[in-house]
Amino acid sequence: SLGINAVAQDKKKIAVVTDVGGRGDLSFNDMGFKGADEAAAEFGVELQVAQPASEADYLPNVRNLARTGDYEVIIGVGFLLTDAIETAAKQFPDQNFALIDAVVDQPNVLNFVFQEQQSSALVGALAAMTAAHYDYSKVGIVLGIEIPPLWKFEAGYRFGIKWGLDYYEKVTGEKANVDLLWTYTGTFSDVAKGKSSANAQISQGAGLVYNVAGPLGLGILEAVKDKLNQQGKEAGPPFMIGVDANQDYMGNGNKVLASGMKRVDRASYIAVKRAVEGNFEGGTEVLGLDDQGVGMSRYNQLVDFIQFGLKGDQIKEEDVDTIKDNWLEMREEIPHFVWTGVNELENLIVSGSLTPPAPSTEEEMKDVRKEYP
Amino acid sequence: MEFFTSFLRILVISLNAMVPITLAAVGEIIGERSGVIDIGLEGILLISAFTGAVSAQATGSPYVGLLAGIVTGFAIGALHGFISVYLKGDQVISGVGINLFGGGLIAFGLIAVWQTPGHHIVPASARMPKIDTPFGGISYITILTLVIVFLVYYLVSNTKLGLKINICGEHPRAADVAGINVERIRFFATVSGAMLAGLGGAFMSLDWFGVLTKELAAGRGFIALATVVFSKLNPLLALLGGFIFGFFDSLGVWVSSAAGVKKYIPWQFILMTPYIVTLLAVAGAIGRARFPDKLGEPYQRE
Amino acid sequence: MLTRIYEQVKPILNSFLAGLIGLAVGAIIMAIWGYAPFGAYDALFTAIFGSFYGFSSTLARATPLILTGLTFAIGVRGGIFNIGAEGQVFMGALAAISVSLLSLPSGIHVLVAIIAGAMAGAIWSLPPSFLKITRGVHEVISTIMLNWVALYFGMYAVVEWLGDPQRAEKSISAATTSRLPIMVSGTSLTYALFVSLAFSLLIFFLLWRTTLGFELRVVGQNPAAANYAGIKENYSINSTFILGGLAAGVAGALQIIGHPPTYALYSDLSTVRNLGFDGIGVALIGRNHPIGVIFAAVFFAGLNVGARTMQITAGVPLEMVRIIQGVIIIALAAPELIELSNQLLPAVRNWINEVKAS
Amino acid sequence: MPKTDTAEGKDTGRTLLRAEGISKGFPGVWEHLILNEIDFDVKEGEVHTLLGENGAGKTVLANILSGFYGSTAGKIYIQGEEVELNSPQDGLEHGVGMIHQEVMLAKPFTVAENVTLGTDDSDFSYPLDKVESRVYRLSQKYGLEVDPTVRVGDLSAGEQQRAEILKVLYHEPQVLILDEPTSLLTPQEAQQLFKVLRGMADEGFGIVFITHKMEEVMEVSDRVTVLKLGKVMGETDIEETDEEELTEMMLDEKIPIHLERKEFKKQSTSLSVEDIYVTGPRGNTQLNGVSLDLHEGEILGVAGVSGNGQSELIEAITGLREIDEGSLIIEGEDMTNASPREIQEKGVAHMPEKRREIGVVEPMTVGENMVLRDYRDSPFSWHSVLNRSAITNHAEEIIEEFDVIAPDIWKSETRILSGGNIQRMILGRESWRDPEIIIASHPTHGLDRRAVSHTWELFIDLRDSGSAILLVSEDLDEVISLSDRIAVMFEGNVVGIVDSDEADKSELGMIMTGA
Ligand SMILES: Nc1ncnc2c1ncn2[C@@H]1O[C@H](COP(=O)(O)OP(=O)(O)OP(=O)(O)O)[C@@H](O)[C@H]1O
Ligand SMILES: Nc1ncnc2c1ncn2[C@@H]1O[C@H](COP(=O)(O)OP(=O)(O)OP(=O)(O)O)[C@@H](O)[C@H]1O
Ligand SMILES: [Mg+2]
Ligand SMILES: [Mg+2]
Repeated sequence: SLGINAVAQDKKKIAVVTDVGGRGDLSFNDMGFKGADEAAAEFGVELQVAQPASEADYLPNVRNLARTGDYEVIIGVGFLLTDAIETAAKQFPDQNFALIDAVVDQPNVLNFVFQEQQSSALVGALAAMTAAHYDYSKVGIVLGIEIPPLWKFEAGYRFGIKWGLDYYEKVTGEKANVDLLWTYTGTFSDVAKGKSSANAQISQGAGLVYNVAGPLGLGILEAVKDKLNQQGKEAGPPFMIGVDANQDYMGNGNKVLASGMKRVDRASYIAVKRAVEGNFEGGTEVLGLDDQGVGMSRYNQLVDFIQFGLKGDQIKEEDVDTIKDNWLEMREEIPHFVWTGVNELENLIVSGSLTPPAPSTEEEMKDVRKEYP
Repeated sequence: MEFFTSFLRILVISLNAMVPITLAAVGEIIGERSGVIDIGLEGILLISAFTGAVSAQATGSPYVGLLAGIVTGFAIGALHGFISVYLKGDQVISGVGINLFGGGLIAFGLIAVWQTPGHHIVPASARMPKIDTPFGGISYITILTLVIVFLVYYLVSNTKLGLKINICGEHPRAADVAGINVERIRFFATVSGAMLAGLGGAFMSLDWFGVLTKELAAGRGFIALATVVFSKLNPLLALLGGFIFGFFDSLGVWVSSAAGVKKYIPWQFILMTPYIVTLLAVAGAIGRARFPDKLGEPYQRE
Repeated sequence: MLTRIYEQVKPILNSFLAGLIGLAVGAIIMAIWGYAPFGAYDALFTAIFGSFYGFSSTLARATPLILTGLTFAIGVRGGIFNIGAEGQVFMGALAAISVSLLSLPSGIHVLVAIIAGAMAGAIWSLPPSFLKITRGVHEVISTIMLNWVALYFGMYAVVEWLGDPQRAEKSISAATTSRLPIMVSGTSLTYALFVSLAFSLLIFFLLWRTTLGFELRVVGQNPAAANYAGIKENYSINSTFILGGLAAGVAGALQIIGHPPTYALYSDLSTVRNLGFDGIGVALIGRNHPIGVIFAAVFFAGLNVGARTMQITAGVPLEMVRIIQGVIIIALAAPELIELSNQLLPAVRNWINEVKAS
Repeated sequence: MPKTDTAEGKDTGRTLLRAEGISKGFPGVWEHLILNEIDFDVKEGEVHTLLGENGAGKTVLANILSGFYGSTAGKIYIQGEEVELNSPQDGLEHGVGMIHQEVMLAKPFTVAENVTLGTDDSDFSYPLDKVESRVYRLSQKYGLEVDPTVRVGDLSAGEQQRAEILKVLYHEPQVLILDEPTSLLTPQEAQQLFKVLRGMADEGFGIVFITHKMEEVMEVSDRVTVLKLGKVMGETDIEETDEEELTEMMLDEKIPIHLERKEFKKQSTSLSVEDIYVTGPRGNTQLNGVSLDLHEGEILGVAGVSGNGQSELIEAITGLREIDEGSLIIEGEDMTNASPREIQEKGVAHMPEKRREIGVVEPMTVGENMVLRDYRDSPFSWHSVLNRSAITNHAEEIIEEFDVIAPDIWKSETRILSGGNIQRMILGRESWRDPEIIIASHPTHGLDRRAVSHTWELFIDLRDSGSAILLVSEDLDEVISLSDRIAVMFEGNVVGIVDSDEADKSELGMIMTGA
């Protein structure tokens, strides 16, 4: 036995198991935690977080929690936990599990997958039009390690850029030449690589850089700040584009133009809610633009995530108003038609008349790269 | 022209990338010249990045943070020096332990202090200002590093103290009979070397990245060790080595960002280049390094 | 007589004392940040020794560490500071996955996978060996650099060559015929453990019962004497590298074919990362002896395994154990810890008395 | 500088340094004392020689007097005042300087740099030119010719020695201790050194001169103290004693040298060295066209002042050193630059001079060291697997036959064996096969009398049964009593070969010094 829980528990418990990126990545894992945390507060349950030090800890972490039988639901944040959840789900058929970003076909596992290509398409279109507006010749994307979930981001972004440029031409009558710079850094942890990649992209003419590498965004933001410093400016362009969470508040609110959000927090909230209310069932939920599972960041989420930033000690209370003002001002600067365009693209996708590519194999990804260079 | 400005930009990036490696390597050179090897550089970089960030944030002053990094280097250097110089312990083992300890402490500290297991952004008020150039910001620490390199070079090749350090590594008995306190010199060299590594660590969190992550050092401490071998214990060559590595590291990322290149060379292979170039440089140009005769051996009079 | 016994058990006492120092420093650090050290250690040790499940997990974790510990230990015996296990493990793992593409009967498939891993590890140990022998390039440089090259190469191979068509965050999983079965159901302990143990014994035999091992140790201890004894130094250096590479390669293979649930490499190679570096610590705690390495690996792994529970029950971040492991190794560096403490203790006692008196 | 009050005369000189009841033991290792209640003093203007065999404790005493070692018991007085010397620095500050047996100069640095090291200028000033000119002036004054701007590694042994003396003189000591300063010098250099020492004594220095060579004692001393196994055997003015008395004090007993041997008849040549040239690490010639033949059933002694190429010759013959020119023929086969293993396989045994450094692997067990060069062969290994019981038997035999004192074959590290026991072990290991050829370097160095005669008998037996033995030794008595012929080396060459029946010590000495 684990030699714990000798005391009778009056409070129900839930658990979040993160992947090796761990909490504090300001995106994926933090979002999983955020949703569970909010749900825990709302439903009066106790939240336990288990972090791994390495891949070898995934299964043991899940198993250790499941063995106690104390948890209403155990949420695995990230596809890296797929096999761990699957194995544990078979071993503990009475335990509820939720899995984010991957699918395990077990009756006691509720899976959540996201249509990241959709949100990426939106920020891609935004990036392309903004770049064209400010006369930049490039937009950039910095990615972590080359894995299929990242392909969806990359593909959606490429698709969005193309759509955005077409739209720009339609509205302004000018043909804009905006090319894509893309970098796989091979890491989700070496912030320096985020910075040097973004530095390289900005120097080569990129006006916006999309962060698809979790914490490397911190490095990207640094590169943006460096460039702004040089130009003696406070606010972008160049801009960073955030990912997963709403990262708009970072950099004082005027350096991250928007974030391609992926609401992992909603997924974990849903999982907890169902487990606590007793209507938990295995299956797969696909979250997309239509149900706000993904999307481009807007003002109300900014406010929400400022709280998150405060909690994580990333920003100070006294800066909150400045951040909000800066953010509004930053967005005002962008011509109205750009936002209209993004909204139009969103409607097209939601209605199903446009489908950004979501490659799942190397081959498919190659085709996407060919089609949207 | 385009090429030229790109080049200058890469250069500016490389100047940052060079700093922690060079500082750690030059510090190590002082220690190794005196006969003490410290392979715990990675650990020192990590711990001082952490203590530097904590102190800078607590006081709101990056300078206090840098000082804290240096003091951390001092403390760890003193521990390592005490074990290897006074207790005549095994220098390699101690260094390995320091690396492990450092990796644990920063990860633990992130959670303990900021409740974030992954990463912490150092607030702007606690970060070092930069010198702006059209090609990117240059850190004051970069300039300080250059100064330190030349000072250390001067120290080891042109001063009495340098001579003492060298002879303690080469022939400690000779130093001893000449009336030099071998243990004190070795301890001093170890500690001051570790202080430089400490500065390098604080530089990473307070200046270069402005961020603390548990893998912040990302192997730079080990690269510094390789640079020491590359340099044959010459601080100027260590600077060159640190720069070469920083340059190819930055260039690799740069090139892999350029459109088109990836069609021909996968990014993974581009990212290998700094390591391969360093290896080839050592194998082709540098060859066998000569270390002080008594490097790694504790000195015992009787 | 008593003194002789004392001399015999002194290394063990020293290691034990180092362990205590590690735990004490860990406790202090925990206390500083407001964690409860005793609760943490209670959870830690109950998790390691309190149950069959816990101990099985420990052995599972120890399995690859034994081998990477051996790589470093063999290096020390042969006079090489070989920190290349990290990269060699990657290569071994890749090779073991590659042979999953073949279809073979199960027993043979396992064997083929292990051999392929071993070969790959050994091959990756050749460049440092070659560079050292021909160009005098210090192995610290070459192994560090090649670790990185192997890392990026592995990332490439996992995506481009060995990618799982359904789940490209990882490579294809080892073919079921090439997997080592689970030994204790409900745990991750597989028969891989026996491969590790057998390999340790093999290395023990090789080092102390064969002429090759004899030569290797002579060269490691005293190259000049080796030359006098007619031993070919370069041959021996090369053997040292290769043996170490074999061990690390097998570790990589076992981490694929004997490591549930995934039996595959993630594309960031997290399945196998840090095993090589942890092996250095394991070797040092095990005093670079193949049998010592086994116990050290179990100890090292035990701390890691216990930490998982400590995190959940005592709320102490699991990184705490790295701190403890680090302090233990630092303490091991100080020779004659026991004697040192004997000398220090009276001093401390005197000091306390003085303080009291004043 | 010491006072040069020549009027006072040396016998009435003030006592500069006095040691009373000095005892010394080393922690852990030693149950007996290395020095036992030693009294010793040195006066202004005299050369006081410390005489004793290897291991008598001369160096340890000197180290204590100079502050390098601490003593377990005893007191040291300088100029009548009791002092505590905790470091060489203390010694120098009280005017005691020591020239050590091993070279205490860092080779990659110049003479002046080595000297500067000990001066108390600030750590950052670097008054090299000042030091250089001062060293130069000192060298002129005492006739110690050395260029202060040259790297120590590029100096000859004699020059290094002079540099050492200058380094110490720089501190203006009153007492100068020289530990076997002549061992690396050519006779001429030694003569020159004696002149310098006498001159310095006349100037008022107190000089402690350490040696185990009788001729030197008679030549240079005013007073002599004889040490044996850590005890003072006697102290006397040189005028009141003679060589014979001193020898008796120094040694246990007179060694009877009557070795029965078969008559030597020239048989086939086992080994021949033809016009060999060997270059040292800095391009200096170390062997300069050496030729010699070694025959079956012969002991060929090689005599010479150390540093004249004996070590290099042995290393060239055993494959440990590259031969630039010339050839090495073993049993009729050209073995020039063959590997040590190939040479060993031709039946050449080697008892090396540096026994701890290359003769054994100290951290390995006694058993393993017993087969260090034989482990490849049956019965010690079979298809690459070591046969422990065969090795155990073999080791036990050698231990038995050669009186090796070793606690345990498989548990004891060889490092804990005493020097003499290590040598016995090597003798046993290298001789058990009755090898065709034996290359022996200082085989009895550090052995006690009984072991010496045992070794000598062994060598004669081996010779009588047909082995060819090349014997290098500094001990002329040994060379003369064992050898059939004696080759004398000087400056990297064989300058003469004498039949041992016709050889006498003084004649050999003449040849050794190039006369
Ligand atoms: N540091 C030490 N630790 C242990 N034993 C030592 C140490 N130094 C010397 N000895 C031992 O003390 C004894 C006296 O040694 P010492 O060097 O004084 O001899 P010596 O008279 O100078 O002989 P030699 O003529 O060979 O120089 C020897 O048995 C030696 O092995
Ligand atoms: N490091 C050690 N640990 C344990 N015992 C040791 C160690 N070094 C020496 N001894 C033991 O101490 C004793 C004295 O050694 P030492 O070298 O002085 O012998 P010795 O008197 O010089 O004899 P020999 O004439 O054979 O050289 C020996 O019995 C040796 O085994
Ligand atoms: Mg001596
Ligand atoms: Mg002896």
